[in-house]
Amino acid sequence: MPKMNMVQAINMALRQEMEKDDSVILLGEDVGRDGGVFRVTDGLLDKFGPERVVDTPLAESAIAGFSIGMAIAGLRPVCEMQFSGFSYFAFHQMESHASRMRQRTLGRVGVPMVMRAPYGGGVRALEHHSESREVYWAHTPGLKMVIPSTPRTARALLVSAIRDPDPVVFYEPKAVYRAFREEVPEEEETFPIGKSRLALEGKDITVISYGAMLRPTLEAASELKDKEGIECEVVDLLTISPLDDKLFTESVRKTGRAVVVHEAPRSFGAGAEVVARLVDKSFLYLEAPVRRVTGFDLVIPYYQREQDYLPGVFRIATAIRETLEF
Amino acid sequence: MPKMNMVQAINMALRQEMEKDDSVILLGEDVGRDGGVFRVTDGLLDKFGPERVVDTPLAESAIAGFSIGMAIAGLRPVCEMQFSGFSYFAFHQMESHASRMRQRTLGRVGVPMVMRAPYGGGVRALEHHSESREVYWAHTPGLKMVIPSTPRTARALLVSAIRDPDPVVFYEPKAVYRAFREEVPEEEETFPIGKSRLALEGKDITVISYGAMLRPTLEAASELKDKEGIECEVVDLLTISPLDDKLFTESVRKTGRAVVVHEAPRSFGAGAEVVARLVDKSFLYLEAPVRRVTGFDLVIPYYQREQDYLPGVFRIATAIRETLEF
Amino acid sequence: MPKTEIDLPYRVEYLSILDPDGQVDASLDPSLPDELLLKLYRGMVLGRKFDERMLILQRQGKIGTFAPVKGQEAQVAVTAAMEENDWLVPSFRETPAEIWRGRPMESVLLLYSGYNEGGRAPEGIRTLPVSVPVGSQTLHGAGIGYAMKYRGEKSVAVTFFGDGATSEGDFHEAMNFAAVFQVPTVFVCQNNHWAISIPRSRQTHSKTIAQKALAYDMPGLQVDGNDVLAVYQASRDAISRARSGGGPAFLELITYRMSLHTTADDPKKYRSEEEVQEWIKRDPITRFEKYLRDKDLLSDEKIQSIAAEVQAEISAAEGRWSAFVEKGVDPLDMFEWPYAQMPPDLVEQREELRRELEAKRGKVEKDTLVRD
Amino acid sequence: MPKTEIDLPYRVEYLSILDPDGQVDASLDPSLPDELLLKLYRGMVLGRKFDERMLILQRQGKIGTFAPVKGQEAQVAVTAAMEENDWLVPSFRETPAEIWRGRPMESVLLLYSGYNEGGRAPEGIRTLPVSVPVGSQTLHGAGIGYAMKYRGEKSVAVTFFGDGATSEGDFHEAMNFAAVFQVPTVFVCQNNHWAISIPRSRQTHSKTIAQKALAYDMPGLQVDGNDVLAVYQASRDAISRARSGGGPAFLELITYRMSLHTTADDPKKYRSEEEVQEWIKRDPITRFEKYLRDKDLLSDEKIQSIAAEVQAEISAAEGRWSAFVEKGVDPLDMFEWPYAQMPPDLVEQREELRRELEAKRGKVEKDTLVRD
Ligand SMILES: Cc1ncc(C[n+]2csc(CCOP(=O)(O)OP(=O)(O)O)c2C)c(N)n1
Ligand SMILES: Cc1ncc(C[n+]2csc(CCOP(=O)(O)OP(=O)(O)O)c2C)c(N)n1
Ligand SMILES: [Mg+2]
Ligand SMILES: [Mg+2]
Repeated sequence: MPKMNMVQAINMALRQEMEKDDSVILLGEDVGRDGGVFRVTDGLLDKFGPERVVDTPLAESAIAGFSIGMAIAGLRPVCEMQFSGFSYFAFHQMESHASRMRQRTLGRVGVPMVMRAPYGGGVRALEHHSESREVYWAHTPGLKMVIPSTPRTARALLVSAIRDPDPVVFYEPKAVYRAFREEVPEEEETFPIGKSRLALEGKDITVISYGAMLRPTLEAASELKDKEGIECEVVDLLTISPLDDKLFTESVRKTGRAVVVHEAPRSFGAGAEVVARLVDKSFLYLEAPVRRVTGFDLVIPYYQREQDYLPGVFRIATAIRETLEF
Repeated sequence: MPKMNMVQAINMALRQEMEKDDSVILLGEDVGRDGGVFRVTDGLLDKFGPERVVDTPLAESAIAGFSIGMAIAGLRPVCEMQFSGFSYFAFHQMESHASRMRQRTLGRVGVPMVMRAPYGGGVRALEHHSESREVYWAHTPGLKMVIPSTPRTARALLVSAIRDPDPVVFYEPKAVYRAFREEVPEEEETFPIGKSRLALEGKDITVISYGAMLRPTLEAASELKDKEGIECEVVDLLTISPLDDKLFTESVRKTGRAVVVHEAPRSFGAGAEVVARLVDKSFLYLEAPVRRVTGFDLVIPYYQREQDYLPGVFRIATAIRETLEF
Repeated sequence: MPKTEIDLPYRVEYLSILDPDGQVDASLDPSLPDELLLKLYRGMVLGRKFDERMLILQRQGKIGTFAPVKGQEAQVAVTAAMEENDWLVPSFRETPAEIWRGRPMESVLLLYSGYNEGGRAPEGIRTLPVSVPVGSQTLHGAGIGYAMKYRGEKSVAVTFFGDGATSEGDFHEAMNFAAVFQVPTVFVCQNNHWAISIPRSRQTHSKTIAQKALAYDMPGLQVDGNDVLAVYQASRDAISRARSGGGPAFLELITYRMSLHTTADDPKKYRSEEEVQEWIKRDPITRFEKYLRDKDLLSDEKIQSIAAEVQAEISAAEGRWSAFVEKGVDPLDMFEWPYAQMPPDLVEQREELRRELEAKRGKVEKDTLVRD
Repeated sequence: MPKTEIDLPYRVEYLSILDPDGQVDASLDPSLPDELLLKLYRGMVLGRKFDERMLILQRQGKIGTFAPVKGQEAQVAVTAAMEENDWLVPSFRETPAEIWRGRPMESVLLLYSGYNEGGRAPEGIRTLPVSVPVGSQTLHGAGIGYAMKYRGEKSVAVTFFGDGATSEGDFHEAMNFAAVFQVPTVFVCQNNHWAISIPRSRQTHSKTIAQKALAYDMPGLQVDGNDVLAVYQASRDAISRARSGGGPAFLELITYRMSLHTTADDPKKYRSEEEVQEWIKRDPITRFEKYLRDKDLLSDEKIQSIAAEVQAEISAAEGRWSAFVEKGVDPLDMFEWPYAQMPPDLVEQREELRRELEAKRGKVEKDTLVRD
């Protein structure tokens, strides 16, 4: 199997789906000639032409609303928000229409679109280029909210997202884009939206994470294992909404303890929902409070301080240790 | 003390603050001549003139962005979103600028604006006129998110919001607007943003709610007391963010059990944050899982089914009883 | 200070064929076939009468809030100029146009009486559901236009919106996208002079709304929107131009909202009775009636018989609506709608509501404890 | 089909005074005082040299991503036409204009080297911080204009944005609000022909950007944006008109982004070297130098001495910046910024981070366990 970084894996997913299905159209700012500011769509304009890889004017609401129209008329648009920090310009289109069209028409009109956006910190970027606000979408009924953590999951989930009959917001952890390579099969591979996966088996504590935070979580787990013999079970959510609470609530029934890790601000973040589900479904098994290891309740600071803002191996490991000591 | 409904109480708060401070400006769609579609701003145009009660063109992002400019230049704009369902057109202005300007300038430039919006179901309205999505704002660092539950709290909190140096999103439960009257003092009264209040004392269980849901919550509490001798302690959050977790976590240390009630969709809703705080701060006192009595994870249906969607006395009472029986 | 003038050969024109007194400009008369003329008349009358009926139903509490369309019935001429495979992307004041394109009246009644079932249009009709968020649907019209062009379908998307909608950023973005990609989308602004309480003059500072098209080098035309012949002519031109690859176009239909903004509105707060009276003189139906009488296509009897037919149609639709209402709906249905496949959370929540409804029924039977 | 033409007496003009070869149209020359002319020259040279320096610092890894301004230095003529009490509402490519209005260069360096301290402008300066979300700041310019008008202050708000920004709905809404309320706001579009990889021609379908002002009955003027005299003249006209109650105005400055979009960009992917070369011939600084030489205001020596002065200023700013960087910052500061008064949650979270930082220091000292 070829080894790829996440940019290449996403590029492959797009290319293969476009080859299979001529209703798949890419659109967004600089996705064509430039190949995307992260080069995710590199080469696709040359391959599929400007009707299918559409460089749009600079207007996010239009990109989303135009995609909604395309999807209604039978296409499968995959639109890009150049950074998730600018996707809020399109928020009303997604909330008012993409998420509701199926419900509004009692199933008659669906909106099979994907909105891709790089999200998250750690790349020393300017303001608005490092946020993690997946909850805005996850709390919006009718949307699906997906965040892959590795090249292979990104590829498989994106294929599933493109084929999904409902709108999917697809956040790509830009800190992972070129961070490492993973084997990704050339052959078709999908991963079901709405399912999480076990990233590491363990018996002492369950650590729930997703996106770019999966790596420091796994690193913390590995160090804790090596140095202190602590065995973490790590759940990678992959889909934020609809949330698969089966895997992690069952895991906690086994381990009795949990920590949840995300880089978004803590309050009203996805971690709260994870805790609430654990309380709902595994209450009697919980032996310690569930710690939320998260970004703080402020806008992620510029890059000199962003590593102090973002959860890192140290913060995660400390929380795990303290939860075990509780 | 005169008795007022919530519309009158808010109108009084606006009038009195405008009398005191000529930097307070109202703006929005139909807030002037028409007095607002709910008559909340009735009479204010005649009293303060069109420079201070500004009928704007139909553009929510502009209303917010214009307000941000005004606030930067020293005014205290109170802008109205005609319905919270249209406030998402302004989401990027609030997220990108109102919430960040103080942080961006390290305190040099504040944005003392209030964004008012009627929210919530129960008034047999058309699509987009009945939603409850306070989490969008609550999860946005730099904003404050306030939801009064009664005429008197609405008046006192709105005065505090107008005087607050930071941007406040102020959701008004439209189902409460004319539902009942309460004594509201003519004299100045404020209520601190960031504080919740005890709406009912009790010893058996803590019920946490806010906005329009406070009434059925109190009704359920009263019926449970009368008919079954169950004593609920009811906490009215009032400010959703920054969340005051002191009152309710302490209450649960006393009662050992909790239910949280809101009409917003359950997943990633404010209830999840309440549960997470309880787990964080009162874990050892929790004798039962915390039930979330909420709207479902779908867009609130049109009015023939909306009462089935919204939590009502029955649903709340059942959850309380079941939590006590756990 | 002398500057060079840039050559911008754009102008905005105004089209009127049938004047308020029913006098036609013979040189402009598109000479439509009698059948179409009568169909247009009938569509307008149906629009008017259904509107009146809905107002009564609303006042009786049988339906909820809706947006009356009185005075704007000439909109059917736009749909008359469309083909079946074209797309209608309406706002919320296009009931006659929607009906023209095949939306059953009972569907409208269902929507406004609080049934989500009112959003389920008959299969195969290329009409989008009512869009409440002002201006937002114009982007869908542009996107659909893109899809038609991409697929090589010779279909056009026609999107409606009000004068107020032209203040929303989405409108501007839709115009820009439509022009950049030269999609077959026709933008139809119903300038009815009011956006709730805001008059056209304070909605935007420009003399016309049509001139906004010039910002995108798109043709913009002002049309007497109460003149059904002019509306038809202008729509046909714009639609066939779009269909044959000529790109998008913009029409400003000058009309008037003779009635309430919605049934929750009280226009006395903000506009004068005189203004309304002035516009009643320009009623689109009266002048067209006169034109048709002059052409001997209408007589008192014919008018009566059309009215009676239309009333019967409305009654029949009301009957179907009542039957639906009578039968009742299942609240549990709501969980079926949001996703093509119901996610586990919703399965669980549906079960919660099912249990609740059962328990409530139990309670009601035993007449005990907690009410709702 | 004949239609009535609506009388819309609008036209878009183009203003150019100093041509690319440094030839001045004597009839248009605003004959600015020598001092101002030299100040303009110096402001442009400073802009150019600071830009060059930042590019080096960026390539050395000492600062992060920033947006070079090379080719667009004539923007200082806009700020030169402003008064101290006017408001500058910039986008992100207005470094020379910001410096003109008193922003210290070390503040710029701080911002681009990842210190939030780069956003803290000196007290009392009416310049808003850099705004990254394209187009969104234009609304703040309009709102500030409203506040000035309301307060009876004779101050004007000037907002900058790019050609790409004119596609955003916010821009349209800002123009509309400004025109409806006739606020003293001047909209300055730096049409530098590119929005990252999207050329002006595919950004919008209109022949000019200036004509978009006609959609709001606002005066719109196209200006040679590499001609510092024309930019000054046009800005002064628009600003004084706004100041005296004449309402908003729109200027399209035709210029060119000679360098990268940002330091993360590779323009070779999307534009030709020939195009860049063409525009280098229209460099705003070279032609102005020629003009000043012709006026005997500049000589080789004078040019050298200005360059040296400017370099010294830049070095001094770099020195202050290095001193700041050397001193280091406290991560705990971040909790102080979001609210005027720190809410309890942030007090708790600050305490968490404080403990973490202490524990980490402890770990590092003991060189044990878990790294970060
Ligand atoms: C985005 C948005 N903002 C506000 C509203 C509330 N609202 C409904 S209709 C309306 C006025 C619309 O005016 P116009 O576009 O002229 O259409 P008309 O009602 O005259 O047909 C307003 C403000 C809305 N539905 N959507
Ligand atoms: C709302 C928003 N969308 C996307 C971006 C990413 N982005 C930054 S600059 C830019 C192009 C801006 O072009 P233009 O307005 O012409 O200004 P210029 O960069 O040429 O100065 C884009 C797409 C952004 N900053 N904000
Ligand atoms: Mg209107
Ligand atoms: Mg540009």
